[in-house]
Amino acid sequence: MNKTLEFLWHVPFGDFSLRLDPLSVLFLTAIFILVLCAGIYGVGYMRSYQGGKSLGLHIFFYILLALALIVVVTANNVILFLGAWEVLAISVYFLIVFQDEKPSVRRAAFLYLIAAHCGTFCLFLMFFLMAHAAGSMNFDVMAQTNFSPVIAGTIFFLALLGFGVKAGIFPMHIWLPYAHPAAPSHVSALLSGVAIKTGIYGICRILWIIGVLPDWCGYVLLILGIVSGVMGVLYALGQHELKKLLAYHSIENIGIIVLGLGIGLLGRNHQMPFLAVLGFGGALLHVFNHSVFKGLLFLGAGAVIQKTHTGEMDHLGGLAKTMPLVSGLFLIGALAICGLPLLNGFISEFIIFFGLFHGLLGLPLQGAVLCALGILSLALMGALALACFTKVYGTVFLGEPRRPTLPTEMPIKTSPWMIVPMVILAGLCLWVGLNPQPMAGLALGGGKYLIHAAPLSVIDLSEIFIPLSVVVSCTFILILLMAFLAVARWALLRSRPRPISETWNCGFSHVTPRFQYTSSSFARPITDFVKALLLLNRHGGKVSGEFPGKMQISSSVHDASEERMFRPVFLGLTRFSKKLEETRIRYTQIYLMYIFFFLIFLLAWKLK
Amino acid sequence: MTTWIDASCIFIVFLSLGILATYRIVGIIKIFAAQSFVLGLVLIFLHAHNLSTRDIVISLGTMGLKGVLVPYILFWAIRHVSMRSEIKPVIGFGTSIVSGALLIAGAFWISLSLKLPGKPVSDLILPCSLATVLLGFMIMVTRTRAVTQVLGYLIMENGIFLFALSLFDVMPAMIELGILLDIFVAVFIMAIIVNNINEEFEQAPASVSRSKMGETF
Amino acid sequence: MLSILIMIPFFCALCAFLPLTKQFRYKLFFVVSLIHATIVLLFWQHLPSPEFNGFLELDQLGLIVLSIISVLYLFVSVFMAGYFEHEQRSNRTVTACLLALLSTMTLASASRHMGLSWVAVETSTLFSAPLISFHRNQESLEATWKYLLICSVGIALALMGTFFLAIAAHDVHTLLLPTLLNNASSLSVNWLKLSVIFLLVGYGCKMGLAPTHSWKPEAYGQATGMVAVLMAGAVTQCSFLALMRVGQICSKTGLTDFYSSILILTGLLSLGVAAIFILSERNIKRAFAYSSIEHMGLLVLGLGLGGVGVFGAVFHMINNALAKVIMFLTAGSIAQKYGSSRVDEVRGVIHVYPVTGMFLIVALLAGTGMFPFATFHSELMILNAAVISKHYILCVFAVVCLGLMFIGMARIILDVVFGQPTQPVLAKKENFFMNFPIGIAALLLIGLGLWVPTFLEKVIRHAALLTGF
Amino acid sequence: MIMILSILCHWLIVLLLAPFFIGVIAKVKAFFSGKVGPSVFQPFFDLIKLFNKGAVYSKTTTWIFRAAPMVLLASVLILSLEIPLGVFKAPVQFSGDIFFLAYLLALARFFMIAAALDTGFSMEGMGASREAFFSCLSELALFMNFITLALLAHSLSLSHMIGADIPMSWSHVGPALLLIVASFFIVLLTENYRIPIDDPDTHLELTMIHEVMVLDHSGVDLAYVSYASAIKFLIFSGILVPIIIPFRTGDLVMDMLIFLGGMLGLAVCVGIVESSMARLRLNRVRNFLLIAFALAFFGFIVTMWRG
Repeated sequence: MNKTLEFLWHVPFGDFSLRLDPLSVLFLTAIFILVLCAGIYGVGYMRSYQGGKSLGLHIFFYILLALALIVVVTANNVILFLGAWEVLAISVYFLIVFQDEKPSVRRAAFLYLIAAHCGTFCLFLMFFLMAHAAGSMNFDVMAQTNFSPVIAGTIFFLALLGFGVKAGIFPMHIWLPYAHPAAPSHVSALLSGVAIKTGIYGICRILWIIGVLPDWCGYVLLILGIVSGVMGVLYALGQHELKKLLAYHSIENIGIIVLGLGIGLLGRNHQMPFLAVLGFGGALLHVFNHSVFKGLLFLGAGAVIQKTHTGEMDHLGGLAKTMPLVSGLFLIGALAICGLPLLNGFISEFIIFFGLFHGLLGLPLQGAVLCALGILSLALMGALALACFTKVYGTVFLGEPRRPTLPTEMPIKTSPWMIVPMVILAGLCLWVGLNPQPMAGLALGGGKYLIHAAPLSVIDLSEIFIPLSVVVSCTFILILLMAFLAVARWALLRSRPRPISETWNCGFSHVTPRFQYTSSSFARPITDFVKALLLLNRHGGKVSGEFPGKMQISSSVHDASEERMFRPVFLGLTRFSKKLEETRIRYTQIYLMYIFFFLIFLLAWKLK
Repeated sequence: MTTWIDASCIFIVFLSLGILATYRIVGIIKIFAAQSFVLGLVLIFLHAHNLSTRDIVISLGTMGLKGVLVPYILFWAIRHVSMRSEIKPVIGFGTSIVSGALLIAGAFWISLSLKLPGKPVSDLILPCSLATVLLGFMIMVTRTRAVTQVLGYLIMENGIFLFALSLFDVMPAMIELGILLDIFVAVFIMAIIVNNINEEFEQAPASVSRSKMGETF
Repeated sequence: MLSILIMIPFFCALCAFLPLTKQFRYKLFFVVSLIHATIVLLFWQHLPSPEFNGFLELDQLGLIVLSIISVLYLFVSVFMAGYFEHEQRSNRTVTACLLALLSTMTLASASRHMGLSWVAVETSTLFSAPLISFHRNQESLEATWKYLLICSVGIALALMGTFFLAIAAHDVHTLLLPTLLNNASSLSVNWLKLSVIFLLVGYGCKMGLAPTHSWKPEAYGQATGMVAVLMAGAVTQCSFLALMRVGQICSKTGLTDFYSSILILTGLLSLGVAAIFILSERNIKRAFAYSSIEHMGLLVLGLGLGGVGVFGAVFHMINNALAKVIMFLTAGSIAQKYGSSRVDEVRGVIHVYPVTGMFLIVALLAGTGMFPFATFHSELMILNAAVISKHYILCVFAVVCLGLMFIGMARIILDVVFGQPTQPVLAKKENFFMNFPIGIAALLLIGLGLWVPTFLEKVIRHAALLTGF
Repeated sequence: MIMILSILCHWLIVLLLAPFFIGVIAKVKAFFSGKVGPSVFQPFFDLIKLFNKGAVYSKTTTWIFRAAPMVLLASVLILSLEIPLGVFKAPVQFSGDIFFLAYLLALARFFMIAAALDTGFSMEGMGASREAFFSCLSELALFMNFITLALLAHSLSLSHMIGADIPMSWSHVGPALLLIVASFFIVLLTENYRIPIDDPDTHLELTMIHEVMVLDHSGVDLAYVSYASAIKFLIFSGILVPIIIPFRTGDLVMDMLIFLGGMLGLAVCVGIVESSMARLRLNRVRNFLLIAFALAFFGFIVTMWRG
């Protein structure tokens, strides 16, 4: 499947050439699904803003974003790609800044814009390097070129910087946790579901163009994947805000995807095509899966926030009773993101696990050790994600409402415009989870495409498809068994008394909903365990005296990469600039002195 | 004639150096006037063998404009604007004279590798004009008052004019360019004076922002 | 034809000094701009014949600069209609100086004589100075003074350079460019080198290249939007044209490496200085001035890198001019509406003036080279030239500077555009005449970014080839 | 058809054997504290009793609370299909079934934690929180062990990993296997909430993990949960015993007896540990689990070194 579409386009180096190959098809699938679902959802979601704000601009940029996304993943020309890439960045900016009266929204959008644009500059360098080596600005011509290892390594490094910022790979992710909560929910869904995936697409495209990359690239990808996966989920655990938490989970999932790409690259370098296909295919499948379930989760979060007007988890609770449909759909998303069987997340994680174990058994020592680390971190990510989503689901939907202000009438009506897309996405989660063959086939096909396998070369994929089919049949047995147990339970309880009462409260009296474990206290054992990494801050809460009065405790988690890397650098630069500015204002002579010295310098430099 | 030209050139540089050592604005203006007179003389010396009317006009024009008119305007300005005549250079007098000497040495050093085409009347014109330009520039850099900066610029401009004189027979159009620069300078001075008068009027509120705006005036 | 083109604005400038009504002066200005533009349009059909023994002749480079000037005047003349609706002050000095400036800039772009070019640039400095002090307050006079001080030093240096060039061209006995180029081998290399250094520093002062840039933020910060547009988009380009002329001579005499190394150094310095200073800037106009310094740096960099870079630089001249129209006209209209252009006093523009707010964002995107705007392509080409000529570290440095620049610009502009609106001084309505030229400029810039017409590309290519880099 | 039969048979054995070992542990504990203790079949009686009872539900809870025990029991039953029981081969074995095992456990855990939070009381939340934390650490150790075993057996299927290659591995990398056994034993104790991690018999809700989570379950639901716990113990010992006792005589009856003996021995061991140790302080538990991980990691290094 390689179709190229050419139009006349007259700009320097530009060439309006679109290309459809397995890689772009996979991303396009995700884009189409999510753009449509989020769009439909937006109709219902934005209704609450109607009248106060003009929605025309929002709709315009939404459509622009959709177009840009499509062009980005199909562009075959550097200029076209970069152009679409910029348009993508700008339109996302405008979508995020929708509620610009809030300073936090403005700040988030600003951060996003800067990150996106600075990343793009790295891409400029990278593409020019490639174009210079290949002598063409078209991707398919570049792919025919043999790059020298140094050039290939440099390109790869720049790609990691440029695309990594967009994708939100760990140290470059700082814009992501701010941008997602700031945007309207359907935009966050789109942002997390497909916009950040364009970064992954970019890395994939580079992997495809540069057929031979040095070995260290694979290791770097693996390490980055591990770090951003684990750090992402740890930071997610420390969050109180629903959408911010989901945003950090995007970082985690990007980590998983990068992990898969790393395995694929190692496999390709060590002539292990099966391993390579597993890695790339798993990563690509996870791209699709993540966009589906993360989209679902963000839409669900949006439905909650629309009705309760807060995303603060410790203020919510008991919504499963008032919003049963939304809570059920959210549960599906939560199960999927934890990679639990029945749902799509498991399939892609299974393939990546499979690849990691293959790498462990087949790769040379350092590769094997990294694979082992990868397995461990993936397992850890799974367990932590589980902790995190039980926390989310438990505090938001289960238990009792923590604030009396929460709506209590039963059930809250959610607009069908919002429910239908969520149902579609949840259905897709289940479909891929219970019938993985079509999507996995597509993704593994993409993986094959990435290793430049000749179309007829035989890579026996049954080794992965057979376990998958067994998994699926086991899942069906599981469902049957659950049904059987449910029937048995019903039969046993049918004739017995089933009184309804209070929860057993261990003999306490005057139990109020505020007794409930909050999300922060739920996560506390883990966040305490890694508090050095999370820069955990806790204020108050020290009880003293026999009759302690009212106490307050608050805790917050700070992003290490933001606090320790970017902020100091930027602050330093600003301070430096301020200092220069002051001296400049004070003395006019300095103006002249600059010219004088410059002249003298040029004379001394050039005339001797 | 060459001796006279050489002597004038040296004198011009010496006067520029003298400005570096002067700290009263009145003194600087006087030195500048003297320098401009010498400059007018150089033109006559250069063409002593066949003096044309044009040469005399330009020479007298230079003397009149720079030697009389500009100093007069400046004196007028100082009197009317009551400019503080004490000036405080950025670097001390000793240092500025030493660096001035160094600049002169540099100008001669640069001139070593540059040979004027044709048969130059005097080989001192090029280094001396360069030195004057650099010294003028240095005065601009080291002095803090607007008037002294203008004077520095005028000195620099004198150096350029001296250089243009040496090109007189090579490329006659050059001298016209030099004169254009003179006109430019005249407008420039006018602007400063307007500026200064304006500042006098707005003295009171401006004192607040003084520290912010720098110490130009 | 060329001399007529120079004389018309000059005489009209004299006319403008007569006691006339505001309306009449404005109409005069508009008509002159229109006539100028029409004649320049005719030049695109076929270039005019040389005049005054070849002192005036238009080649492709000159044509591009001339067209830029002409288009900018057209924009400004429309904008002016809106601007003076709200302005009490007389437009006598402004109109006269602007017209005189048009005349001198036309001369600068059509001159084929290095001495004449210098004269043109010098007089343009003279005529632009009163424009800066339009507001007649302490700050604007101070800015004018700084502008005059630095530019006059630059002009003196450029004159020195011209003298040195004359000495180098001793055997040719003229400063006419074609003759110089044809007899390049007889030029004295040592003198030429000296001349190039002085010319670069001299014209660089006028163009606002670091480290001679320091007048820019002051002057642009105080000048009205229209004047800033013409200074940043047209006056600077005249100096750049002179630098390209020097480049032509250098390439013929084998001084390409010598010249380009200086250009690259200056370009990088400009980028770096602009990037550092903009970070602590809180005034839109001054921020745009830093952006102008950055773009000048890019132009010089493109010229110094050669090859694609020159094409990019010439293309960037056009784009930069259009971008400056958007930037400074918008800034001007905001400064008039709010009586300030400081971030602390102007906020939430988009809620009060939606169109102006959008234009500010467009200014940000255009000024920093985002995609649908043609600045994107030209910046890209200049960076590409750096990679092609294997200046990798340079390229990384440039990219870092562009990134910082973007941060600085975005911070100021987005702060102004969004947020809780502050109360404007003037009435709460948009002015069509002020918005119209900005909109057209934005559309033109987007149009160029999406489609570069073949005829334009041909001319740019030809012009780039002329420099020989 | 044969497949279905073998699955059903496997389930039958599992369902019959599982509560028995729990009874054995209780008996051993009683013995060490100088009592006679209940019969080893007591867990069966308890289960029957629970099955015949009605259930009390809190008005706070939702369907999650009711579904959790079913998910738990169904999951462990599916899991048990992957475990070979002596001569009875595992009916479900495929490349990569270890992940399926781990993730099914996670699925059950998800629902149990959600059910605990569903009750809306702090005690359950406390238990759920601890469960989430400790399972992270034990999962790490578990996977580390799996990695080493997979390296040794060159296979991703559990049945292979603890199957034929083990005797050879003992001779080849004996120390590593020893470390694995130690580490896995700790994982077993954790996953089954045994002393020193958790005390199933304590009466102080503040200190409990698993028991406090199921505090509100009653009747059939509690029966499901208890049965699932018993099966989980069987599963883990079913993995550990073939590693400890790798002998195969070839004789079916003999092998089966050896296996059962091993299982019994393991249950006795757990009983002894429970009687001789006190429950660890909660903040020590994580160190204990980290020790398990360190042991497993050490085993991995030794294996890599030899391999």
